[in-house]
Amino acid sequence: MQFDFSDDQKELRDGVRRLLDQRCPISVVRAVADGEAGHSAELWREIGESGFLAAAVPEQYGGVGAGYLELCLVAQELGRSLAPLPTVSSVYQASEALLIAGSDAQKAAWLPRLASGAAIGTVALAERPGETTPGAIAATVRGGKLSGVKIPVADGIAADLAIVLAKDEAGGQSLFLADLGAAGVTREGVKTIDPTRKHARLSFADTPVEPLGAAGQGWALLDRVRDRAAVLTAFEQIGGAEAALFMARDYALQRFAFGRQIGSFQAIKHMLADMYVALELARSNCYYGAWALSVDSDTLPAAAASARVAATQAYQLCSANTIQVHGGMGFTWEFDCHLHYRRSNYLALALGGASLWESRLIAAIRPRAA
Amino acid sequence: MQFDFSDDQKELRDGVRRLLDQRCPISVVRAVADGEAGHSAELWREIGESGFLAAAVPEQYGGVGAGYLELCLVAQELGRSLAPLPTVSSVYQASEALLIAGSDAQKAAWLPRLASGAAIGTVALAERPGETTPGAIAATVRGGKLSGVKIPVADGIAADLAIVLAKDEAGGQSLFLADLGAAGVTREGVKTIDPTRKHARLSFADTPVEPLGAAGQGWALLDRVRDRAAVLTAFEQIGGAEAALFMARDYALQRFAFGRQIGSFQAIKHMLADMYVALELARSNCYYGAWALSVDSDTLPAAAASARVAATQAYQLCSANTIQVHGGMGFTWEFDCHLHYRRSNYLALALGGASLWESRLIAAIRPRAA
Amino acid sequence: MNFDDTPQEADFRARAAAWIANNAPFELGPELDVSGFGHLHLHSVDRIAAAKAWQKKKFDAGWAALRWPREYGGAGASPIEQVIWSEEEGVFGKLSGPFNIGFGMCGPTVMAWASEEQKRHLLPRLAAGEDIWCQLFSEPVAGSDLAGIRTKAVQDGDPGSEAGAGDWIINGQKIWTSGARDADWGLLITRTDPTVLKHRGLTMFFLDMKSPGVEIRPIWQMNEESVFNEVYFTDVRIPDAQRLGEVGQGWTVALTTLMNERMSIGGSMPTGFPQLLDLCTQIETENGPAIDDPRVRSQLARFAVRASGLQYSAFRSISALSRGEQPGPENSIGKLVAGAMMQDIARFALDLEGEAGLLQDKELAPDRARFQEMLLRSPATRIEGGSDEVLRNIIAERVLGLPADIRADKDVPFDQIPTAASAKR
Amino acid sequence: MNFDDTPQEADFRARAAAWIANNAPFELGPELDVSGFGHLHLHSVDRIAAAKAWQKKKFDAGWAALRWPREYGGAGASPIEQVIWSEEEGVFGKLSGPFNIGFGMCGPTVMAWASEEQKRHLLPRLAAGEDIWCQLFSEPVAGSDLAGIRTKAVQDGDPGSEAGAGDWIINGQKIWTSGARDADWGLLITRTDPTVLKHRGLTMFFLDMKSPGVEIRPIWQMNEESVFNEVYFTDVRIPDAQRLGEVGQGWTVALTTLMNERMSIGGSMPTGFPQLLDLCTQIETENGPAIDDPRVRSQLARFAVRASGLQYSAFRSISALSRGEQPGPENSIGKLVAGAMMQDIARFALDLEGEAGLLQDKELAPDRARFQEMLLRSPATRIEGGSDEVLRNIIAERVLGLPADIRADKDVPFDQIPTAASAKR
Repeated sequence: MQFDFSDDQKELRDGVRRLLDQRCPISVVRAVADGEAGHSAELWREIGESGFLAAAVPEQYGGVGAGYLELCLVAQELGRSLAPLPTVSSVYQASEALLIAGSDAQKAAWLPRLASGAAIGTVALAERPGETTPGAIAATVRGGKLSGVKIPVADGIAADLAIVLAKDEAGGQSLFLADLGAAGVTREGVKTIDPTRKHARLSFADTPVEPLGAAGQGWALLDRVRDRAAVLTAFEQIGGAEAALFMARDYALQRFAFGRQIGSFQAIKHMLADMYVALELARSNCYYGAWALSVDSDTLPAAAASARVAATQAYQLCSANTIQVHGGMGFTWEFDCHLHYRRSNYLALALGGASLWESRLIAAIRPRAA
Repeated sequence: MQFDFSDDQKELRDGVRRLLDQRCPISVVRAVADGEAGHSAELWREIGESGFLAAAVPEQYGGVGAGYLELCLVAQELGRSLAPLPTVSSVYQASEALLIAGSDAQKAAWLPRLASGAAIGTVALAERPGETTPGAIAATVRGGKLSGVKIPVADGIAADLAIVLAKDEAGGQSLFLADLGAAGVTREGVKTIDPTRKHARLSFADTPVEPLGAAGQGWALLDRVRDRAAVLTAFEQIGGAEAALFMARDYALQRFAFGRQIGSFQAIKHMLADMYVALELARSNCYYGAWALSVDSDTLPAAAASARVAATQAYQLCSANTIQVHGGMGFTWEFDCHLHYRRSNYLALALGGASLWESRLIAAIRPRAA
Repeated sequence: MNFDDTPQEADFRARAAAWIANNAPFELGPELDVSGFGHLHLHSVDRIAAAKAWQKKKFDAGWAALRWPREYGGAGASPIEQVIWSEEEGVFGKLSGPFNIGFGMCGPTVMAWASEEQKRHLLPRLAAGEDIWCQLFSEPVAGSDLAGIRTKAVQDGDPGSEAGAGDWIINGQKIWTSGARDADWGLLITRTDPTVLKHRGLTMFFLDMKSPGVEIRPIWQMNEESVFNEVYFTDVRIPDAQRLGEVGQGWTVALTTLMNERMSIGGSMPTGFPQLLDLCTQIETENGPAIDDPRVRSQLARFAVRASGLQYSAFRSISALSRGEQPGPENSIGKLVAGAMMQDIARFALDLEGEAGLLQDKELAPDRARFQEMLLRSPATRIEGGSDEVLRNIIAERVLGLPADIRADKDVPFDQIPTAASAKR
Repeated sequence: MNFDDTPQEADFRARAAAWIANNAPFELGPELDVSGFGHLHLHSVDRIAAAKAWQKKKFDAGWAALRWPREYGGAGASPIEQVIWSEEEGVFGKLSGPFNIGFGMCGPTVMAWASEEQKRHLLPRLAAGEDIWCQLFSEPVAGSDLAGIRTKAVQDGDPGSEAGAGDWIINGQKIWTSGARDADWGLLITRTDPTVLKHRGLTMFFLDMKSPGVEIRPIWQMNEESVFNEVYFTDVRIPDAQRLGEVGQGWTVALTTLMNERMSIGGSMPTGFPQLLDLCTQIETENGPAIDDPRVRSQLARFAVRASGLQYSAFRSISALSRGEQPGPENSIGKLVAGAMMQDIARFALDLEGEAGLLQDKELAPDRARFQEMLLRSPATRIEGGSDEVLRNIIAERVLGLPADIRADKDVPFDQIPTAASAKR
C-alpha cells in the first residue's frame, strides 16, 4: 500500500507552491477583493500557461494528461494561497462536465481553451433560495433557445461558457452548453460573502444553446460532475484550513499576554489541537477521494462526499478559530483571517451545502436491504 | 415579575434537601443498585409520609394541594440525591394520568394511595426497540381483558398499578388501568443501564383492565401526561446535573497534579464553565416549564419540551464530564460519578428520547402559516 | 412565580408607556426595526443627531439616566424601573447606542471617583445627551490582558511650564475604541510607573477628546463597517484635576468600570433564533417547508432551548433586580452563548439557503442578507468586551470558585514581564 | 497512490495467510467476533490458556514477535510485515490481548535497557507466550502527572542482610494495572530520591509478580468489569540486577516505554460506526428505516467522516511504515477521536432505540446491548493511556510546536512540590 502521493507528485506540489508564493502573495488576493475584476487575470494566465490547471485533461484536448492526483495537489496549493481564480467553476466543474458529457466536437471546441485558461467556463444552476432541486428549476430551452435567470453564478461576469441546467422540450431536465458571447445574455455582478471569487446573475433571453450529454440526464450528469468537483474543492478546502491553522499557530507563538505566549494557555492549545485533528481527518478523507477519483472507483460517490463533508467542516472550524486566536486583530479587514473565513463559507456552499453532501454520503454507503 | 420560587417554596426545598441528606445518603442509593429491590422501600415510605410526593395532588384525593411549583422543587432535590425511588413512573406519570383522565371513582381508588406512597403506579408503553409510535403497539384489549407484553416498564416489579396503552376494540388506541394484582400478570426483572431505578418486562394474558379516559384518546392523553412529567423529570435532571457539576468542581479543587490543583488548568476550568452554562440554561428553561405547569398555560407543550431538551443535554454533559475530571477514579464503581452518568442516560430515555422532544418542541413553537 | 408587575411597577409602566406613545420618533421605527446587529444604522437622518434629540427629550421629561440620582441629571429610579422602561422604550432604545458606553461604564466611574463639582458638571450633560463618552482602555498589546497597557502618562514637573505645571503628558495608543469619532470625553487608563507591579503602576484620567495631539483612525472591520477606532496620543496634556483616583490607583478605578460593564443585563443579547425560525418556515424543500424536515427540526430545537434559556435567564435577573439584588458574574453567560450561537445560526441559515446563501446583496439575498451579516459580525461578538475564553475563566473563577491560572507576571515589575519584544532579544 | 502490496509484501501476506488458514483456532472465531470493546472475553475456554496456546503456536512457526531480532525470539520482520500479519490474523489477533503490554511496552524497554543475558532469557519467553508482563506505572496521586509517582525503593545497605545486600526494598502502591492478576513480570517505576528534582529521582526495575509482599486487588469498574487492578508493595525485595538503567535514570527508561506505547498504530481503535450504521438500517420509524430519516442521516454522516478519517489516517501511517518511517505523535489523534465518538455514538444509538435503549440484558437489548456496553466503557477510553486533555497537549506541543504550560513543579525538589496533603497543612 502506498496511500500517499508519490515523490514526483510532491515535487509538483512544491513547484506549484513556489509559483504561488511568488505570484500570488496576499496582495494579489486583496486586489481582487477590493476591485471590480472577478479574478486575477494575470495570475490566471500564468497558471494557465504553466499547465497546472490542465493536469487532468487528456493531451488530445490540450491538457498535460498527468492525472487527477496531480490536480488535487494543485487545488490544495490554490486553496492555501487563497488564489482568486475561477477554479471551482471552470476547472473542477465546466471542464469535467465536458469530459463526462461533451461530444467530440464540444470537447475539441472548448477543452483546449479551458485547459490553457484562455477561456473560462462555469456551471449555472441555482435560481432561488434553498437547496436546488428539480422543482426549483424554471429555466427552459425551446427550439434550441434558452430563457431564464440563474443566480448566483460563480465567475459569471468573466465566463465565456456556461453549462446550464434547464427544462427541455421533452419535459425532462438536461444540461446545455451556452456560449456567453451569444445573443440574449445579460450579466450583472452580485455581491457575495467572498469577494475574491466573484459571482453574477445571468439572464438568458432566447439565447442559442446546444445540448450537453443525453436529454433528460441533467441531474445524473451533474451528480457525476459534482462528485469530481467535490474532491478537488475539498483539496482547496484543506489547503485553506492548513493555512488558517498555521496562521493561528504562528500568532499564538508570537503574541504575549499575562507575561507569556498565548500559545502556552491550554484554551488556545486545545483549540489548535482540535483544528489539527479536524484537518488531519479531512486530509485522510481527501486522500481517499483523490485515489477514488484517479481510478474512477465505484466508491467515488461515497469518497467524494466524505472528503467534502470533512473538508468543509475542517475549513470552517479552522477559519473561525483563527479569528478567535487573533483576538481583535482577527476581526480587522487588514488582517487576513477573514479572507479564509469568507472563503471557507463560500466553498461550503459552492457545490451545494453540507446538508446536501451529508445526505449524499449516507445514500452512498447505505447498506442495501438483505 | 417574580420569575423565581417564593421564599416559602425555597424553604420547602431546603426541608426536602435536609431530609434527603439524612435519609438518602449515597449508601441508600448503592444498596438499591447492588440489591434486588426496585427501590428503597424505607425511603419511599418516609418521603410518602412527609407529603412531599403529594404536593400537586388535591386534598380531596389525599394530597396536600400545594401545587406543581412545590413538586418541581421536590423533584430537583430527589434528582440531586439520586433518590432510588419510583418517582418518574408513579408520581410524575401515573398520578398525573389519573388526574388528567381518571373518573372520580378511579381517582378516589388510587390517588390517595399513590399520594402517600402506599401504592406505586407506572406507565407501560414500549414494546419493541425504536421510538414508540402507534404502529409499534401490539397489546390489545378485548372484552375488558388485556393481552400483550410491555418492556421496559419502570418499577414494574414493585408497581401495584399500571397505565397501559393498548389497542381497543374499536381499532383505536386507548389508555387502560391495570391492577397488577389481577390475574394474568407476569413480571420479570430486566437489567437496565441504571440499577437504581429498576425496570421489568410485564406480560398480560387476559388481565382484566378498565378504560382510563375516553376511548381512542390514548395518545392525546399520553401527550398531556408526558408534558407534565417532562417538566418534573427535568427538575430531577437539573438537580442531578448540579450535583455532578459540584462533585467535579470539588474534586478539581482537591486533586493536585504537576504541583497545582487541577482546577487551575484551563482545560478543566473551561470544561466546568461549559457545564455551568448548560446547567443554567436548563435551569431557566425549567423555571419557565414550572410556571407553565403551575398555571396550566397554553405554552406548556413548548415549555415542557424546552425544559426536557435542555435538562437532558445538561445532565448528560455534566455527568460525562464529571467522570473526565475525576480521571481514572471516575471510572471506578466505588466513586459515585457513574451513578449520575447512568441516571442521566436513563432519564434521557425515560419519557422518550431527545429526538422525540426536539421534534415536539418545534411542532409546538412552529409559526402557523399566514 | 408570576409575570405580573407589582402595583408600583404597573404604575411606572403605564406612565412610561403613555409618555413614549406621545413622544417617541415613530417615523424612525421601520429603520430601527431592521438596524443590524451591533451598531445603530440610520439612513434618513444623522444617527448622532437623532440619538441626541431623543435623549434630550427624555431628559427634559425626567426619563433619562433613570437610576442616577436627581442631582446628577438622573431620575432616582429603581433597577426594575430601568428594566420596565427598556421594555416599553422597545426599538427606540437602539437610539441610545452612542450613549451606551457613557451610561454603562464611564458615567458610573465618574460618579464613583470624580469630585462633586465634576460630577455636577459632567453627569447631567451626559444624561441630557449633550456629551458622548468613549472608553480608552484596550491597546494593541493589551486586550484580554488589560492591565498590560503601556500608554504613558508623565507629569510635567517644570514649574515654569507654559502649559501648566502638574499637567500629565500622554503618549501612546489605544485601540478598539467604539464611538471615538463621536465622543466628547474619553475615560483613559495610563501607565504612570512601569517599574512597579503591573496592577500598581496605572492611573486613570478623563480626557477632552478634542485635545491637541489626539488622533483618531477608524478601523475598517472584516464586516465592512467601522465602529472601532485607533486613538493615538502625542504629547496630549491633561490637567491633574482630570485624574480619577490616586496616582497608581488606576486599576481599582478600572474595576469600577469593568464591574459596571458586566452588570448590564446579558439577556438582551440577540441570538438570531427568531429570524432563523422564520426562515425555516419560508425556505421550501422538495418535501415542504424546511421546518418540517427532521434534520432542521432537531437543530432548530437545540438552538431554541439556548435562546429561550437566555431569555428566561434574563427574566431571572430581572426578578433578582426587582428584589433589589445585584446581578453577578453569572451574567457572563449571555454573550458567551449568544456569540457562538449567532455564528452557528448564520452558518446553518446559509446552508438552508443553498447557493443563494452566498449572496450578500441586501436586494437579492434572502431576508435582506441578515444571516450573511450575522456570519461576518458574530466573530467580533466572541471577542469584544471579554473573549469566550475570558468569560469561561470568569465563570470558572468567580462563579465556581476555581483557582486562577499560574501567573507568569506575578511579583514581577511591569517592565520586566516577558513580552514579544523581550522574547526576540 | 495505490492499495497494492509490493511483491515482497504480497509474498509475505500469502505465506502468513496460508499458515493462519492451517493453524488458527477457528472454533473460537464466533466468540472472538463478539468479544467486546477493550477486553478479551471468552466463555468456552480459559482466556489465558487460549492466548498462550495461540502464541506458542505462532512462536514455534516463527510468526511471533515479528519485529524483534531472531536472537530474542522474534522474526526480524519489517514494520509493514507486522501490519500485514495483523490484517491477516484478523479476529485471532484479539487473542494477543494478555501479551499486548508485554510486546508493546515492556519488551521494547527490556530490549533497550536490560543486560544481554537478561534479554536472551526474558524476551524469548515473552515471544513464546510463556510470560505475561504488566506495567506498574500509575499511582493514585500520579496519573496524567506520571512523574509524580511516590512508590519508594530503598537499597538494603546492610552487608549482613539475610535476603541479600544491595537488594532494593519497595513500598507503595500502583493502580490501573491492566492484567496484573495474570502477570509473571512487572515493569516498575519507583522513586529512589525524593529530595532531587521530580524527574531525576526515579529508578526503573522489573519485578517477579510472585514476590512476597506483592498484593493485587482488582478494581471493580463502573462497567461491571475488572480489567484494572491496584498493586500494593510491602517490603518487596528486588535484586539490584533487575534494575533497568542507572539509579535516578528511571524517567529516561520510562520514556522508552511511553514512546513505544504511542507508536502502536491508532487506526485500530474501534469507533462503533459500522455497528451504528447497521442499527440504523434495522430500527424502523413511522417513515421506514431510521437511516432514511434526514436527522439520522445528517448525524450519521458526521460520524462517518470521522470513522473513515481514522481508517484512512491508519492507511497513511501504514504507508509511512512501509517506507520505513516511524509514526510520530500525530497518532495521538486515534484515541482522542475514537473515545469521544464511541460515547457520542452510544448515546445516539440509545436514543434511536427509544425506551428499549435502557435495556442492558444481552438477551433483550437491541444488538445484544452493544451500545449500552459502549456507553459504559467509553468514559474509560477517554482517560486511560493519556486523557483527552493530555492528548491535546501532546498534539499542541509536539506536533504544532506550541510552548509547554507554566510548570509549578519546575526547579523544585520533589518533596517540596505542592500536593493535596501540603495544601491542607
